[in-house]
Amino acid sequence: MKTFAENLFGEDDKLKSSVLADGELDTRHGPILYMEDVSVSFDGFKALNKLSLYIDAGELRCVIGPNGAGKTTMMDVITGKTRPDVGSVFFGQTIDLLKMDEPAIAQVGIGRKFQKPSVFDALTVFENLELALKADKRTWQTLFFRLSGEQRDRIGAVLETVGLSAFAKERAGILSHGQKQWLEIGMLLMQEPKVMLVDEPIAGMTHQEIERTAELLLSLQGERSLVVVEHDMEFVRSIAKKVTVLHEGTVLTEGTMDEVQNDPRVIQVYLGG
Amino acid sequence: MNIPPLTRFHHVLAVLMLVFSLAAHSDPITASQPWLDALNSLKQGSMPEREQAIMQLAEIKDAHNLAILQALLDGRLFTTKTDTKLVIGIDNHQGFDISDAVSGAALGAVDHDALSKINLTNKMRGTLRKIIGELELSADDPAVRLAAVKAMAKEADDRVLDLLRGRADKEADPAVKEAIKVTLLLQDMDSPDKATRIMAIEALKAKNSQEVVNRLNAMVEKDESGEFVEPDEDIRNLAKAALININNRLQLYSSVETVFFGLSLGAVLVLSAIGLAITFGVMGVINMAHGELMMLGAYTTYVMQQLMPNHLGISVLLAIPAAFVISALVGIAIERGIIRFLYGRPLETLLATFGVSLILQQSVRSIFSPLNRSVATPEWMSGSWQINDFLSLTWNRFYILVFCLLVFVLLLQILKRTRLGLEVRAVAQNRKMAKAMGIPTARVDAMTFGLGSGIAGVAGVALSQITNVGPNLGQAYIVDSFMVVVFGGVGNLLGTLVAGFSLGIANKFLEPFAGAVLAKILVLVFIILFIQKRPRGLFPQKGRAADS
Amino acid sequence: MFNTIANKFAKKRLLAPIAAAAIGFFPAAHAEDTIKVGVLHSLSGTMAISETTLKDTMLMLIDEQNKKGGLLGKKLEAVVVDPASNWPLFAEKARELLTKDKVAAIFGCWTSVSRKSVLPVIEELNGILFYPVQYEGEESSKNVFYTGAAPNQQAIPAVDYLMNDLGVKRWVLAGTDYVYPRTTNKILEAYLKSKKVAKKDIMINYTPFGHSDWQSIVADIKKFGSTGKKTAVVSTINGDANVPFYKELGNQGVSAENIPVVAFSVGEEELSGIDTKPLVGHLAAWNYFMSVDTTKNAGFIKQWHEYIKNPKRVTNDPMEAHYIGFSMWVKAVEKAGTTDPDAVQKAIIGVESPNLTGGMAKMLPNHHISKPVLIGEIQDDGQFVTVWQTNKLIDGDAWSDYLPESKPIIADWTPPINCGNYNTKTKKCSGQNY
Amino acid sequence: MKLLTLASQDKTCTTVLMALAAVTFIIPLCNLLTPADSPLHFSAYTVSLIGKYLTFALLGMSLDLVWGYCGILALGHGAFFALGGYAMGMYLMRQIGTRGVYGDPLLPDFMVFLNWKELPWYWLGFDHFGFALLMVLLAPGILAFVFGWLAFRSRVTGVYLSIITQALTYALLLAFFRNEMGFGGNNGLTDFKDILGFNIQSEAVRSVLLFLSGFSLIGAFLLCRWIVNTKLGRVVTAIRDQESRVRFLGYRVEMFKLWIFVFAAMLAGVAGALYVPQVGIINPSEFTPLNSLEIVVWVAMGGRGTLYGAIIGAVVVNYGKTVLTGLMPEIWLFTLGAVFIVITLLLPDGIVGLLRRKLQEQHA
Repeated sequence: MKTFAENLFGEDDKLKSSVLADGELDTRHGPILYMEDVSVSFDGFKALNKLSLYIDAGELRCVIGPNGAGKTTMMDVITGKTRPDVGSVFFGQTIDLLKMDEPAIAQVGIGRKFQKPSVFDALTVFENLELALKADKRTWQTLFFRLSGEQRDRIGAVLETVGLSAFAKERAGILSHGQKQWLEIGMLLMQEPKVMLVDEPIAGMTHQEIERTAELLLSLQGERSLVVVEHDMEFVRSIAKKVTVLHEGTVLTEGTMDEVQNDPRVIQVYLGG
Repeated sequence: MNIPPLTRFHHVLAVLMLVFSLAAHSDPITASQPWLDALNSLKQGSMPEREQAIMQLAEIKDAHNLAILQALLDGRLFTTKTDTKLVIGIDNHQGFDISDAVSGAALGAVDHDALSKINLTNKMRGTLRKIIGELELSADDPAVRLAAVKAMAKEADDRVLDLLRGRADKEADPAVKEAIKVTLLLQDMDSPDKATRIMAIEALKAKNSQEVVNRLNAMVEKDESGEFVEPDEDIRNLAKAALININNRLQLYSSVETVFFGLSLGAVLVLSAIGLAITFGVMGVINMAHGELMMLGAYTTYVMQQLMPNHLGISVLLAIPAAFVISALVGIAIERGIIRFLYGRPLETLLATFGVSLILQQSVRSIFSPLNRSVATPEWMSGSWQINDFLSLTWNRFYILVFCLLVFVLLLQILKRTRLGLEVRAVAQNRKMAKAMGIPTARVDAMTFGLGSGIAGVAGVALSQITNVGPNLGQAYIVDSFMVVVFGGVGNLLGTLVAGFSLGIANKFLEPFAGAVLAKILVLVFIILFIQKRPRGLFPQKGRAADS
Repeated sequence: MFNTIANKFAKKRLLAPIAAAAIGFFPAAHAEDTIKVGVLHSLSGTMAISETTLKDTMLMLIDEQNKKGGLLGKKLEAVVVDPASNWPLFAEKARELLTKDKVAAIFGCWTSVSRKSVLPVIEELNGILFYPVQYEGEESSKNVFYTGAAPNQQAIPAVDYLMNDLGVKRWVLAGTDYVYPRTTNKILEAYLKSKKVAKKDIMINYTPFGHSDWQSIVADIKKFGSTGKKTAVVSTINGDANVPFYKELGNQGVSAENIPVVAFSVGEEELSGIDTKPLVGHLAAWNYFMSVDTTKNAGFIKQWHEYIKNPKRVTNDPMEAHYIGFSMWVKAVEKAGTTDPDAVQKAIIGVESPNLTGGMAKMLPNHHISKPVLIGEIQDDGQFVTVWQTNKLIDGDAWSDYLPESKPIIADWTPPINCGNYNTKTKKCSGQNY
Repeated sequence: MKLLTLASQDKTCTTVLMALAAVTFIIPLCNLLTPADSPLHFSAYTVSLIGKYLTFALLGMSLDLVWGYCGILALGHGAFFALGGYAMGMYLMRQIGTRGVYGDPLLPDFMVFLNWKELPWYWLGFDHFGFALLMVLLAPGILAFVFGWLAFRSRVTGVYLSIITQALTYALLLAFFRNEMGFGGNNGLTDFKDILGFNIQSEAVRSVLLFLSGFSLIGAFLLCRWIVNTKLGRVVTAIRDQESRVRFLGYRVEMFKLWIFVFAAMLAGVAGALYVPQVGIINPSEFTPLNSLEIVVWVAMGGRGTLYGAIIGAVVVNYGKTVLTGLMPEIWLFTLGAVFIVITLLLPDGIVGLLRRKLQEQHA
């Protein structure tokens, strides 16, 4: 039965082989994620224009930029949602992300939190996390999946971390905007990704929650790499070591928060643009 | 040729006299007894007797012949039910203005019921056409003369040929002249003189005439014993060459014809889909009642014709705005009554409009009966535009094609140039924003749905000219309509146009090889596969909005 | 506590209609003072177009019979149901009529597939079905009486007429792709070949139901008919496809004088939905025309117009078939003195009833009837003028003699054969459900 | 036991299950144990009618799985039902043997009639019941697999998907109409004699078929119920609500859709296979797009995304049809149409939604 099923739905063999063929994640020679000369255009509009970006292992990087600078498109390219016209995107040294689709990219270890909190309203908070849990995600395996005690504990721990233990059995649909943000962060944690792409994590959060988010993100760096896109400069300042400024689809400047804030070009873009 | 000159002379004389007697219409006539007898058996006899009577009439020269025979052919020759008098009637819409067939005296107006028509069979009609053709060979109208020549050419015996030869010299109209020439040349192909035959074949090679093809084909055929029908090899080779020449042209014409067929099928598809492209494509309403809105348009045409039975052409033209208004009103009623409660729940609109379609169908069945209704085709839309023997384009299809393009252009202009169009597009793209900007979205929704429905009604008028007007009309087109809209790309009018025409042409090019059913299956499979390649149709909506 | 209450509540709510439904399924106690007659014609869906009229005809006939004092001293009661052009629903409704309503006979069906669907039910429950439409033959059931034409009562005489009287040499057999046209064309092909018509002079074309775009096919017919030899189209095109077909013929200039079309499925009622001007002169073969001038027919038409309250409504062949079928059934019931199916089935064989067009139709042992064959030309008023007719009645033949596999088969429901599918060579009765 | 507790989470659901079980066991038992004139005896009409409703309920439920849970509005679901039906019909045809009209031992009547000399390859094997059963699952399954594989992989969604499923069933309709296809053309397959050696018209076989239909329905219901409560079920629900998000969690959305689509198609095939021997005919009209649309209506009417809602919807609509076509043959379409409109406007969650609301009121 199993072999038949695997033949029938043996899609993940392909996926695995694409990972294996390129070897395990190899970060010995530099960044864990890099984009080089990536361009994307929609109907003639250049969303990304020869964008190059290098994220080191364990780094927490903040990306800022005015609306339309290409932040979301950049994430779309990394996660496989959008195919660039030209350029290359690698995970480690050997894994070519452009050859993979969204699930494959998610499975090799790149997680993403969306700008608009996107959790599954019809499922409970617990089930949301369970879905995100790192596990064999093929169909038959999913059908016969049973939570081990260890996994259950892990979900419990994450529930604790994101402060939603009390809501575990509630439908996610009833959560407030901020709680949904937390849930999504929780889901991101469940995936145990090596790189986390976090798009506007604190929108709709109270001051207290923002602080906790900052703590959480800071605690994750080192073990994982994080790319945080955020508008709130205060928040960025509170977490960022290195900031990248995007403008018109390309990197305007990079540096510490102070450096960036004093860069006349950045001021021009933010105030004069 | 090999006919005794005397006989020929007699024939000519007979016809000439007929013609003369026609000219001398006002002369007092003394009706001869055989003529009256003939009329009598025309009136009362059985079918074979009637046939004989017609032949007799043709031989007897009487000034009233043409009028009587023409009336007979047109179905205007009656007997009165009261006194079984033979009369010619002219329809005055309430009844008939009748005149005595024998004396020509006007007898006033009578009811439809007061007369019984003298019926004909095909055979008699053929005979009549030929006789009248001979009589009309010298008519004033070139079109009548052309028809006369064609009718005569079908059974071209020597008498006819002589008549035609006589006419050829006098004829001024080029088309009539050409027709006579071809008929005579065809005759020359059987000439005992080889040179004449060769000349005839050479001359006919350039003519687009089916008759020529048939004759040439007959020349190169073998008979049952395997011998060539045509013993002369030179002639045979010449005929073969001529056939190749003609067949090349034939092929060209036949592709032109197929393209036209495809375009006209496409036009029907586009017309039936274009309203849906608005209600479904622009508004997102899965409108299962779309077919029934077309049906309403078709029934409107029927009602208009019932209201003004004497002005067929005008009634069809008037039916266009009428159908638009009626279908639009029904559409607005559906939108206001049902659909407006369902925005944001597109699948539920499917369900509700399905219910509406059932109700509309059954209403029509209750009001108009389940039978099909007869919608007449006006004169200017019937028949075909005969370009030559090999190529003719039917007028109704031609007009529908033009009509389809007109509707499309008009619609595009409405959406592009008018305030309503602007609002429609605004609401389609971002309802909330449009509302915030003060656009009365509720009114725009109603108007948009009304517009789409109205166009469906207009499409119904066109459909009434080519297919059944009955309660099932809508269902016959609904699936195709959705296919076209989806194939073209939802929300894109141009896509609908291109999709309709390309599916139409593809279907017509497949049909000769695959047959009608398989062609349709292949087109459907093609659509399925195409959607795999382009999951949002030919002309997908672009940008971020399309993703959500 | 709450659970049980809610549970009970839900059960009551849900079970009530189910229980009601279950009760509804049991045959209601019905009064024995009426004889019920089932009318099984589609009143909605695609076939409503043709079948609704037949329902009205049956109601009229039953009404008329009741005015005459009913049957066996009881009133007749029509039970009308709507099988909605849905073939399995036909079977379900037939079962409903026979078991729930206990009808004495069913008059119904139009398409072959609906008859095929009903057949097992009628045979199982030993009912009686009168089937009023011309059909492909190759069937004779103990429980079905075929009052429409078999192929030898329509197709073959029509072809004879075209061949002998019009001198047709080339033949287009055009039909909708289902069993009636297939069978008819097969029989005709065999018949034409037996008359020495070459294969290249026969063109066969099938189209799907409701085919609406006839441009290419009519163009092909035109080409096929332009070789100089007299060509005719034998059309078994069904229902809705006819209007666009004839419109296209008219527009492409195919007139009845050049290429006549003889149709087996186009009658007065179909013509009432077509603009007939371009059709004048095309032919149809039937066993009845409204225009036939007999006193019986005039009476029938008058009765119909009074009943339907519309003097413009036409009558047609299947209506006559029901008229004959119904009067035969009435006679058979009177003869048998009971509505018991076995008795009626036995009594009806040999019963005669007048045709509306003259002569006496007779129920034959093969459950088909004898009929005259008329060929008419379409006139611009939507009526037919009879141009030819058989000089005597023709007996319906269930199994065509022109099909090799059914040539040896006959149907005879009288002893000693008592079989609808009896092979005269092997002397065996096959394909029966008893 | 676990299954039953799952099912008992919802009172309406329990009621439906009980009613189903009652129908499935009581009617056949009554009919087998009591004589024909007993008041406890159900008529053949009732039995075949209920049997038919049960197969429709199974069909509706299978659609609810793809539409209600996975969000794929398939407008061609009837095609799978019809294929299952044809597979069973082909077996029943082969069982006729020499008892056909022309008495050919091998060829069904319509093939003899079309002058076919030998059985087409795709008819081989259908004389074995087991093979036919396999095909009942495989024919719809493979079609669903191929179609779904193409469509889901290319991420055809929403109305585009709905319309091409409609195109699929429409194409099949036209294909099966063709006599050359070898499936009996317009008349389809009919005149069945027996099944596994038992007379198909006998009362016992009818009762057994009804029992099997009910049993399959209950079994399928519990199975579906289990599936939607597994993690796979939750992934599928998640796909319905936010397809792209599921991808970023590392699930191959197209595979999950395909899995559920194929499974539902097979269930529909089983429904078709049970339907055919009970109504005695299978013909291409089962492929008409309108039929598939009607299935959607059942599900919507019952309440989608609940499984038992589909069962209620299928039974209610079809029972309504049975009653109305007999009671008011001339105007029943008005009633049916009006009901659809009223249901959509006033009961967006279908009958189940209404029942739930009532229950909640009780609770309060």
